[in-house]
Amino acid sequence: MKTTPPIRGEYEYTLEPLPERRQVRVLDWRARLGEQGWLRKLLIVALLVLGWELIARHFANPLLLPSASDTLTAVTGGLASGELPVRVWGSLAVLLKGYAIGIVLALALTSLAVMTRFGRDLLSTLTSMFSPLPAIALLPIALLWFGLGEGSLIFVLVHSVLWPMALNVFTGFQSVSPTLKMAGRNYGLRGPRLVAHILIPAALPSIFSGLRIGWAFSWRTLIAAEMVFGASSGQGGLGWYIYQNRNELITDNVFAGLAMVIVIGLLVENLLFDNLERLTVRRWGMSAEQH
Amino acid sequence: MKTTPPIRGEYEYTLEPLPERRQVRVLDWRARLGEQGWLRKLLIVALLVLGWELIARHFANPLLLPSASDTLTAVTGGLASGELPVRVWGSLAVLLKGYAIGIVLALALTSLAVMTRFGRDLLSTLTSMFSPLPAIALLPIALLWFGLGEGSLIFVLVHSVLWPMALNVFTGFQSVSPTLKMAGRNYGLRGPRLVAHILIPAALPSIFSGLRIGWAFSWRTLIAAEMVFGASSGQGGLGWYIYQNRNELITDNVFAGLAMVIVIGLLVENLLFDNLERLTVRRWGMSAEQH
Amino acid sequence: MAAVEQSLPRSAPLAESAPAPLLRAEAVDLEYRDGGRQVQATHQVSFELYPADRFVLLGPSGCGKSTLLKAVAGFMRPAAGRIVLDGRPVEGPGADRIVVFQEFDQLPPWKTVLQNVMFPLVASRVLKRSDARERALDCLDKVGLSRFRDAYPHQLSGGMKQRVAIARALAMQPKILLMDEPFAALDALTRRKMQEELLALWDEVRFTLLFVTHSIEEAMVVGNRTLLLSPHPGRVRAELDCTEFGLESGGSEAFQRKAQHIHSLLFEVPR
Amino acid sequence: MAAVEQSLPRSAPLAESAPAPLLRAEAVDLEYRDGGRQVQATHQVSFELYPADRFVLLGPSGCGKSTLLKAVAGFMRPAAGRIVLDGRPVEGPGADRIVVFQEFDQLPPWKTVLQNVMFPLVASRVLKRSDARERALDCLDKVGLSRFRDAYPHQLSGGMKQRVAIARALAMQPKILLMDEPFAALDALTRRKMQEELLALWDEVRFTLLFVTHSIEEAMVVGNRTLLLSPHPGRVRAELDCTEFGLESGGSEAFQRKAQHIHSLLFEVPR
Amino acid sequence: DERLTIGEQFGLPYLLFFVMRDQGLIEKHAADRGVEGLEVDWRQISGGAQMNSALLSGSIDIGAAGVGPLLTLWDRTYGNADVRAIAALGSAPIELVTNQERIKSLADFTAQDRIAVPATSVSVQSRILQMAAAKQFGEDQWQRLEPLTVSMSHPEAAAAIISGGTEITGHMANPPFNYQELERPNTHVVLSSYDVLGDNASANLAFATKRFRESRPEVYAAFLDALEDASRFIAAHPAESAETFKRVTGSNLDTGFVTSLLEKPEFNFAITPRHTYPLAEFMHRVGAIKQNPQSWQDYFFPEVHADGGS
Ligand SMILES: Nc1ncnc2c1ncn2[C@@H]1O[C@H](COP(=O)(O)OP(=O)(O)OP(=O)(O)O)[C@@H](O)[C@H]1O
Ligand SMILES: Nc1ncnc2c1ncn2[C@@H]1O[C@H](COP(=O)(O)OP(=O)(O)OP(=O)(O)O)[C@@H](O)[C@H]1O
Ligand SMILES: O=[N+]([O-])[O-]
Ligand SMILES: [Mg+2]
Ligand SMILES: [Mg+2]
Repeated sequence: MKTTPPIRGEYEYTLEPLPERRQVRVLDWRARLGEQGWLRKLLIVALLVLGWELIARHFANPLLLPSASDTLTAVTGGLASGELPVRVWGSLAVLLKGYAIGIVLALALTSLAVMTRFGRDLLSTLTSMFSPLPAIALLPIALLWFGLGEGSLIFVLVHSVLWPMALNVFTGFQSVSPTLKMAGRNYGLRGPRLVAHILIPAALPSIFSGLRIGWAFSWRTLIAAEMVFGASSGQGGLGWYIYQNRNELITDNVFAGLAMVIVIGLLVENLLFDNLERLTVRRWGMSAEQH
Repeated sequence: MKTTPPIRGEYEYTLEPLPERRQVRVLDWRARLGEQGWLRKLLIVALLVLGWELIARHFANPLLLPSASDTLTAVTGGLASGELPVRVWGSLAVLLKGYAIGIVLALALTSLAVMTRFGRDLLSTLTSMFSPLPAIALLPIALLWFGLGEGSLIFVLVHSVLWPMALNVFTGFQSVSPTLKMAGRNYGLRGPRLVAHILIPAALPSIFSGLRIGWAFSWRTLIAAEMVFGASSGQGGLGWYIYQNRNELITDNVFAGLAMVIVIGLLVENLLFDNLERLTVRRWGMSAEQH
Repeated sequence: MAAVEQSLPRSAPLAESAPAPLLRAEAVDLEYRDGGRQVQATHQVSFELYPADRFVLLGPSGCGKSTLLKAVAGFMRPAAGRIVLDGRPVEGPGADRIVVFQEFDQLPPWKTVLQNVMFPLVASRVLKRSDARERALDCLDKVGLSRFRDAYPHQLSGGMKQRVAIARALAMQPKILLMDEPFAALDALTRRKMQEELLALWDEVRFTLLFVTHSIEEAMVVGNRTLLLSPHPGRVRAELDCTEFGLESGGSEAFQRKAQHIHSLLFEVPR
Repeated sequence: MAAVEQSLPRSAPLAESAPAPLLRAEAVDLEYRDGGRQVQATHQVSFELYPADRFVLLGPSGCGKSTLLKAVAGFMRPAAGRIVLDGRPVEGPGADRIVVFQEFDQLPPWKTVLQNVMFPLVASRVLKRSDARERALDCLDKVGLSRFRDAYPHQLSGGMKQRVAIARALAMQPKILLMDEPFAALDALTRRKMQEELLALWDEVRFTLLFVTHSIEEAMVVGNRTLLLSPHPGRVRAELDCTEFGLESGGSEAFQRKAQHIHSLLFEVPR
Repeated sequence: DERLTIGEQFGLPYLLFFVMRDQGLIEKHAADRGVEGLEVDWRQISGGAQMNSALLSGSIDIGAAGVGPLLTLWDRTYGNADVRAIAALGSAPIELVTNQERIKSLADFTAQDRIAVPATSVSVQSRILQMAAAKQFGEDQWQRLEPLTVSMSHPEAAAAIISGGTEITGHMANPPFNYQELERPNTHVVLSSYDVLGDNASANLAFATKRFRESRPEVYAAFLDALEDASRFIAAHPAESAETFKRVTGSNLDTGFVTSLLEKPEFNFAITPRHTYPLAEFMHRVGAIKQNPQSWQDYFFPEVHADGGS
């Protein structure tokens, strides 16, 4: 026998107007704090530091791997003496220049790539050729063109930011919904204006991951490169600081320098990138807040 | 006076059936070859090589920057003597291991990150902490845990692949259309099956750009790291070859080694990644072929 | 909230032989949280689905129909009230309630039309691959897309995509089928054909259908029961019986009268 | 291809006073190329739009309506034939032909509803920002979304998104307006309201409208002229005049007869 | 204003430079020779290969590195850029330090042992090891220890030797790493470069291109004068020199430790080249350099030829 739904009576309601304020409500501050996740991340950092301490104690080899507590002492000392802040600032100033130039170049190259077929081939070829090259490959060119010093450092930094950034931005551009692109072109946007008004905002999630990767690799590169291009007369940044202390077997300070890199990374991630994302792609529903 | 369209007569047609074959037609081989772009890319490479030759002749400093032709001679020599192939293979074997492990770890970490809130915080914290750390920061750990040789090399390689890959994969996961995710969950897919059947294919464009970046950075890292962990004398890969020749100021060979990296990069890009994209995201309309 | 014109009280007992409801929405509030904002989509919505019901949600744009469907499907939890399926509160999505979404991007773009239709059959392990293929081909035929079985979704028109989604859902023959304006993108004839296929399949399998539409006529033709929702945020305005109407009753006078009544219920400003 | 039942020959000269056509499609073939495949969407489609025409494309799902619209908008080039606008072949998109797309993802998600409506006005430099804002608010009011002006697209229902797209297009007051099933996601009342707004604006501004729909009734109400297309690949089946019908003629007998005639033209299998 | 750019390397072996910089010796001697307002730009550069690049690119006028790198550079630039050494920068032993009681001589290294050198085969540390092997095991056995060598920078190797726990059991250590290692119990020297090359063999050299020397003779001479001054100063004032080192480099090393090093007889800052030729000869013999230097004077500029170097 086939199932048949029962026949029920009908009903109708007359609806009272709902009080307006019910419909949009602001979450209370505690719920919002819970969303921030600062505490959870701090917990993870604390666990990692604990793990480090245990591993260091296990190997008991402070010259190779100082403990977290020793490193903390060294950081405190370095900060108090004013040396670490100076070094950090020395590196950061160069890094930001290289980072900015790399980003601008990446945007220019990818814009060319979405606008013309030649640009696309150029981007793809340049990226696949240069992106796997280590910085030492660039050394001769850097030295011949820029000599020792900041120019060369920036050149190498740009190399480390440009390619991953360009790859990510271009992937983002290519994934933009065709309808959205057509809408933009429909309003007469073409070339750079289409890129600026449609492609870049639509590709923001990929652009952010490019910015993050570029940021990370520019630090790696800078620290390695500062040892090569050195510093003139005792200046030099965090990379030089690490190199010098490594040479003097003051491993605590080496790790203090590295700890600064980590701390800066955490700050930039949580204060800058996370908030940028919150204010943009998450707010716009372009990136899932949760699954 | 308001515009009024003219009133026209009506008409109707009786339509003959169209011959079926008209509706789907295969492009001829020439049109398809034109789409490949091999020739255009070769042209760009040729132009770059020409530029290199000119710059090298301008500076006329072969110990620092040998010309393209000198490098070509060195490459031919190295290939003929069998040394370059051996070095390349030595590097490639290690690189592929590190690359593969890095990718698997990245997928595992990002899968955890889309599935749980803790995973998300963990990924974000680990990435922002470790990603900017240069390989020398890992040196002590690598030495203590893995000793000299391949183990340490792979450890450092994983470090260079894991973070950018994880960032890109996670960005890809987060950009997957909510409707698509709901469709997958609707069919009972959860956890790893949802990741495998929905998130990974949907995030392929980002995953590919992660694979490309990881590939590039693993080369950079390997070449730098071989100089540090460079297996006991006589063995070692391309990085070692470059390092040694650089120490001996045989710059032709240094550039020959770098040229091998570029050639491998071009091959992998054009034979592997490009075709992978063509067979997947482009075919599926997930990534614009042109603007 | 005063109930008037109620021809039968909400809680009136049904005949003894009547089955228990399969699904109950009990005073359901649905809300979206978004950054610091909170948008209420439905307010105190209650209804009951009995086995083999063809239950239609009808209401103006933005009144919360899709949201209700997502809640029944298990993608959202009520902010207040609850949704009970077979005696247990809905905890999450499951292959017992197959959804046809309103959006065009519900088809994995990396699967061909055929693979798309086979996908849930295989993923939820309902059929093995070869049987799934056969069932999928059959359903594709019903929605008129056999010729496009090897095409990828991005090569289809909007209406074709929706038909694939319909075929995919029909192929699953789920206990409960949730459809969100499935025919909105279809021309009159195709829409008619789809309605026929849906009702024929229902007649055969007797699944329970929860159907969202914005067409009063479609609601009456497809459904045996229609829930009318007020504008944003959605509240229950009325629940009407449409058992008597079917595919053939389009022009009848009773049909027109009822349609007119529904129209006025839906769109006259409540005082 | 034999022309029969042609009440007036295609090429019959119009009255002397008649203006020149604004847009002509001349035996247009449209094709998609995709990897090695090539799919023909339309075959030899010709039609003419005169200034202030409300020209409707009507045809079954997948017959190439959207593709034709995209070609007129300048996003696709004909594989054969040509499309001539104001005496010049269409070379690419432009703000003189504003499109409402069929897809729900045509709104930049990073702009609020209000910014979305202002966007083309500002981008194409039609109005300055403050005037654009005023115009946009006005149009949002017309589509009933004033309350949602600060919401982002992802916070809207499907029908609401489409209404934003409609408001955005109306705000531009373009010379030619191209609309692809703009009302498909809307409920009866909202749809009716949108039709009224569209026709009122037309009456005021006298833009030229190219309108895709799958509803025969909508075609007759909105359009003065309807092109009927055959199933895939789309060919011209007929072109009919609907000048006499308007918003109020829904029930009339002439209306019903014509609708019936269109239905049979569209859906009877051609021999 | 005229400008002189000098590349210096890291650490105590380059103390002469730090003293010259600290006391403005080059500027002073340049002024004496009529070059007013010479600006000296000191660039810290890590490692021989980087130093080579810097010199070849013209980024620096004068560089400094070990004898090994100079010989390579001389060989490769022979007949074009013509890089040669200006003077020695002092002597210090490179010592093979082990942390294994059982290892008394080169013969005691087993297949399980590993010897750290900055760069296998090609670094000066490797060359010295090769020379020692040839001496001990026979001419044709010069590569006998090669399989045991691994590339590792001095700091890592020193840390490994001092703390143990890794495969590294030997380190061809430059100062001050050898001294730091030897401060620990259970470490001892197996081999000194002085045993191989001769006592007080020069470790590091300053060098420049022929073109620099010929186009700027006054500056060149001022540099050499300053070197001499600095050399004398260090010999006379080890403690003050240690202070200078700390002041100029910002080093964190203990002043007492640095002073104690400077007071060691085998650690001196004589600018006359000593026992460089054996290395040159060996490098030619094994094919590391193609030119065959007839004497040490072939790779030094003439100004120091008369000083009885070797
Ligand atoms: N992701 C979201 N975030 C915030 N608000 C949302 C979201 N989705 C929908 N809304 C809001 O919830 C309400 C109900 O939306 P819903 O999609 O359920 O409407 P609907 O009845 O399906 O409308 P339509 O017929 O237009 O599809 C709307 O007011 C909408 O603005
Ligand atoms: N991007 C594409 N690539 C390949 N083929 C396509 C593409 N888009 C559409 N087609 C094909 O072109 C034909 C016409 O599609 P179109 O979108 O114009 O149809 P439509 O008339 O708008 O249909 P609907 O009413 O369903 O929206 C269809 O057969 C479709 O398969
Ligand atoms: O200078 N070194 O060869 O160590
Ligand atoms: Mg909806
Ligand atoms: Mg369409």
